[in-house]
Amino acid sequence: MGQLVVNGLALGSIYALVALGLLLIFNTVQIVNFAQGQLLMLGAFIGISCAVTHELPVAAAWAITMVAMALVGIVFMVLVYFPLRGRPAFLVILTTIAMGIVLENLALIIWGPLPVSLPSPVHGPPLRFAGVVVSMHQLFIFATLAVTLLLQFFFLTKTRFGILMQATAQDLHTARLVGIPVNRTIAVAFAFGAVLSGIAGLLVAPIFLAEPTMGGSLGLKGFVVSVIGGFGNLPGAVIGGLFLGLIETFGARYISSNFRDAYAFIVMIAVLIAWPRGLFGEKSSEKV
Amino acid sequence: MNPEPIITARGVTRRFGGLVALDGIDLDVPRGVVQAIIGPNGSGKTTLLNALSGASHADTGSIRVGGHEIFRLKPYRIARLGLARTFQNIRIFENLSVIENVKVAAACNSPTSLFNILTANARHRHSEADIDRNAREALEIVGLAHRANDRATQLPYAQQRLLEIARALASKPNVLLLDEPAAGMNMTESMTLLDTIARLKNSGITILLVEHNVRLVMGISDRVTVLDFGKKIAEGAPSEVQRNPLVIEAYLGRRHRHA
Amino acid sequence: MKPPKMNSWPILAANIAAALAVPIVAHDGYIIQLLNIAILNAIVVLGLNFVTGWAGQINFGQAAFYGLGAYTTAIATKAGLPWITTPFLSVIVVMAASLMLGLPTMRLRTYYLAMTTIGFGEIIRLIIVHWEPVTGGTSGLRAIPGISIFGFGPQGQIQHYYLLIAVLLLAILIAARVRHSVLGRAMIATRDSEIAAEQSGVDTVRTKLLAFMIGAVYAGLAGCLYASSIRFISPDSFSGTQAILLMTMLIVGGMGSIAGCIIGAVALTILPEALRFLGQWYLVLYGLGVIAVIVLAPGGLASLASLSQARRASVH
Amino acid sequence: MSCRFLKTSIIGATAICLSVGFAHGSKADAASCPSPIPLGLTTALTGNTALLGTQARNGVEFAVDEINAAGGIGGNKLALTTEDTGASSTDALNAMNRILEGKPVVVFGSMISPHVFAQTEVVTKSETPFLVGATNAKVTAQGSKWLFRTHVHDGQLADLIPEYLVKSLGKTRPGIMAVADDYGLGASRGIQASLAKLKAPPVAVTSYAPSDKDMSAQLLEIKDKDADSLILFGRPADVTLVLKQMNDLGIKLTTIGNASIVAQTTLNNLSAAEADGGYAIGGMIPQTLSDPKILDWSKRVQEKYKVPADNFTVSYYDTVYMLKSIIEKVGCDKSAIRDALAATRDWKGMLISYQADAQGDLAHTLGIYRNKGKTPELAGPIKESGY
Repeated sequence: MGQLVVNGLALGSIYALVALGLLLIFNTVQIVNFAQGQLLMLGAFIGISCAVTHELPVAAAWAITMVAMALVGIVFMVLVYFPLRGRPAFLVILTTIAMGIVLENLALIIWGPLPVSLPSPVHGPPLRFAGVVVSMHQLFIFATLAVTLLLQFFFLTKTRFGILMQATAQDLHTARLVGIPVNRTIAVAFAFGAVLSGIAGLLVAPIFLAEPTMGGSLGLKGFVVSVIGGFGNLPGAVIGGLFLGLIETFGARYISSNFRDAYAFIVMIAVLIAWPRGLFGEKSSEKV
Repeated sequence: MNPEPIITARGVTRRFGGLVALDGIDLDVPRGVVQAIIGPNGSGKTTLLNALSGASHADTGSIRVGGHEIFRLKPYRIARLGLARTFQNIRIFENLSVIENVKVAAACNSPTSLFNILTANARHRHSEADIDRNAREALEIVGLAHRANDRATQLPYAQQRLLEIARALASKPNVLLLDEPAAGMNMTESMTLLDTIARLKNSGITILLVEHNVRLVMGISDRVTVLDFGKKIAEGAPSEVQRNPLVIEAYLGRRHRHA
Repeated sequence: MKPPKMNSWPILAANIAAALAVPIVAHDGYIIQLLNIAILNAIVVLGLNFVTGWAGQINFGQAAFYGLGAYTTAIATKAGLPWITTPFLSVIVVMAASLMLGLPTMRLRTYYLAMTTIGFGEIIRLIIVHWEPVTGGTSGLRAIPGISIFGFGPQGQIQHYYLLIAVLLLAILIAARVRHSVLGRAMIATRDSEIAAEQSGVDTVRTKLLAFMIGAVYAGLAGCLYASSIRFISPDSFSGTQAILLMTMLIVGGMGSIAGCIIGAVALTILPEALRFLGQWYLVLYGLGVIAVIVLAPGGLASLASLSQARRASVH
Repeated sequence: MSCRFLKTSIIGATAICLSVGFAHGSKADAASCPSPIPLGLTTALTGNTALLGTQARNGVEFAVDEINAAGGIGGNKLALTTEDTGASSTDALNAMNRILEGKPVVVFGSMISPHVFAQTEVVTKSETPFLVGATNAKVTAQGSKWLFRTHVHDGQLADLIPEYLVKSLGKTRPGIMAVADDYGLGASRGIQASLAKLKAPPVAVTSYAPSDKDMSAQLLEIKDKDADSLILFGRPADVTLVLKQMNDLGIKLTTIGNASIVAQTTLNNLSAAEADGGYAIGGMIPQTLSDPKILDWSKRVQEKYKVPADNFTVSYYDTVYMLKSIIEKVGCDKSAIRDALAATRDWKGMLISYQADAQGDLAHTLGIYRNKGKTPELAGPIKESGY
């Protein structure tokens, strides 16, 4: 039971990180990026290229990956967001899905289909108490989620740039009129959103291995989390993520492992029927 | 004039977070009049219109239209009870032709079944013919009949406003809510609009008008209601309201200072 | 989405004539089989067009309805029911499923609806995969009895082709009829401005639900024909990937345009076959191509076709 | 041309079939083949089963290239057309229809059973020998006389794995964990049935989706239900995760499963502690053998395709050579080839001998493997009962 909680939370933390990356982009430009999972995969593979193929230290691999992902985020914005500004949501959804397909297949061409592992940045024997095992990497995942959450909260509410970002989300047009460097703000949002999914990828690869097709299902879980928590809601994303991780592991253990993926969706649909904008409400400016 | 008002609203209140957009508004609109709602920006005019039409419900209060309680009723039910409206930000159906825009509303009271549509039976043809006739009449009234088959987005801005009015008329309403119908129109277009409103009034439709342009309003309104900070501060004939010091202070005064 | 013009009828007639002539030119199995699948896809996409193209609701559950129709038919005919009952059974099953999904979710907005329909598709897929005794699980169902109406049924792919063309024409006719009726206008009005539609007396929830159900019925019937003409079904033909492909067909072909649905379905069924030699690169190009169409030709391929047609007309 | 002539002369073909049956073929027949000799292959090269599907391509293509480099069959080169089935059965059917347009002498199908199920009817109708590696036991039970399988199948594993676990390893309370696709679920059901017969019913039956990453819930269920062993049936990617997470959770159970447990792809991502002790029964893999010729072969395959050769690569490679020896004897008449395939007796492949049974299954020898650290060792070949 205790073990299920630990593993459920570790899995949930990954979901939460994916959702946090989605949130950063959503909060700025009100776009849900359906290629977030593929960005995660890209992060994992960039990390592997550095740490495994080129045998750089893991810390260096992390740093390079984060920088590279920031650039990827900006390229992504130029290719996907700019041409579609102000277009209906389903076109944006489809474009990001198409972008995900492109990334996944490019990765297959570049890195091949074999699963690869990435060394964890932390080492040491797992903690054991009362029969529950917590690996160092799991602790590292929890710590990363906590730090990311705090930084993101601080960034969005306490820094000038974060506030600019929120203002941009409220009303892009007005933001531009009052002299907010809108494009730069959006670029920062995409860059950070991609970096966050890159971090999630670096965290996933040591325990779950990396393969080019890994993005689809992790990305999808990130959306389920976003929906449960309410799009763009910071605590919602984290609580929703952890919640989903627990539901999946407990559902698989005590109901049936056959329908594991269904639990996420059943809970999501149930939440939406009760609260059409997620458990914690959508944080967006609804214009009547 | 029929003594019983067609719209009776009591204690209509609407909050957005901490902001009280409408604060216990009472409103009576007698049958067959043109009544204007004026007030400075953010005074709650459009919010009141939204509450009346069901677009955005009031939190508390009671609203009766033609004797029916419509508080919290879905907008389409309110529309079918004979209340139609236009929008401040134009909301035409961009992917429909001009006549089809109007037909959407013309179908308001001709329920049809999928069976009729699929078999294209006599009832279906009959009701489509009715809808077509109503829609053309409505276009005729606003003077857009010649553009019936154009795509709605091809119309110039002022004509899109007229199209919205035609659409509202096509549902054969008893009450017509116009939200800043003259916005973006030039002088000639505004004059034509006033003309149209006068004709509509003569045909027996009660008109509730939200307008920014006070001078425009004063000319055609039988009654004027003035809102400020979500409260009703004055009501009466245009000439009375114009003399009301509260109104001058709250609305005209502030406007003048702005100018 | 423009009102029908008289001059569109000759074009339609020419297309029908061309379609009927195809088997004369290409009498081989591969192409006809491919076209049969393209036609089935076109019917499903026409259904999707009601929901997404006209009523403006994202629906990634269309592949699941397609699958429900196919599985209902396969299970029923394999259990010995006469084929003639299967279209009705399929319709009943997909209507029930679409009501179950649609009733509580039709008020959801874009992303929430997208996710809900993805979830629905996934749940249906999992049920098919794990309810092995009935659905054959991941191996699918084989040797499904063919179409047979009181002992008569199409033999061979070419006869199936003509049958499917006939069904497609019926599907087009119904779509066109709905489009130019109260219901079709209400759907598009709902998509363009939900609030303005409501204030014009349109019950938008009912309209969306109807669009959703009609779309599901199209998919269900196409599924019924799929099962009994391809005669083998497995869950991977109705997966989330397939749902995305259907949505892509709609958008690339031209949302809201009946011709666009058919162009999109046929193009994206045949293109991967024609470009199979590209292997992995095909999917890269497919993704980029979709983005290019969305960005450069918002009205899809159909709008390009009508544009060039208009240009030609202005020249003459 | 001459092939078509043969096809029409039924008497001649029958004579040849008979001669093959008694292994009296003459090499002159190969000269009557078209040049080049058309062969078709459909397998998954893209989509989520691509990792598996490319093994079929690697095996077939590697053999075809070798044969062509050595001058072909009787001077006729082989012309292999490969089509991608993607990830869906509909695509698989399209791909096969397209392959059949080229009137191949023989078609190879993939190891992905739903795709083969989808294709069987059209291939049978075209009267072309259909050589597959699809592992679902029912593939050869479809009643097509044109379909042959040259890889071991789930039905064999479903019998042999429980038998070995119960009788040789002495375990009586196994838990089952299988990937929720055609491969795993089919096997899981067979294994449950065999265990019931052995009076060692499983204490827990679990599955996971092919895309699942966290297997702890299933592992903990198996542990909580006090299993003494684990039967694991999956693909290399997910079997790796299961073994890894078992080790992380400190769950120590005798683990036995399909060849994924000893696959190179799996072992590459595991530590010695994680891999150690796992048993596998399955198609024979080349890595455990000391024969330098085989090791050299698997090195060359790895160099060419960047993916280690596995049991599928071996069986598809063998299949092409088996076909070569048949064409050398009977020429290119499709029904002659079919009859020769059906009459296969003790044809020596790289690792095992092939023998046709009435259903069209040719592989009946499996390997029992055990990981010693990260190195798989062959505990010995095992034959399906009756062979």
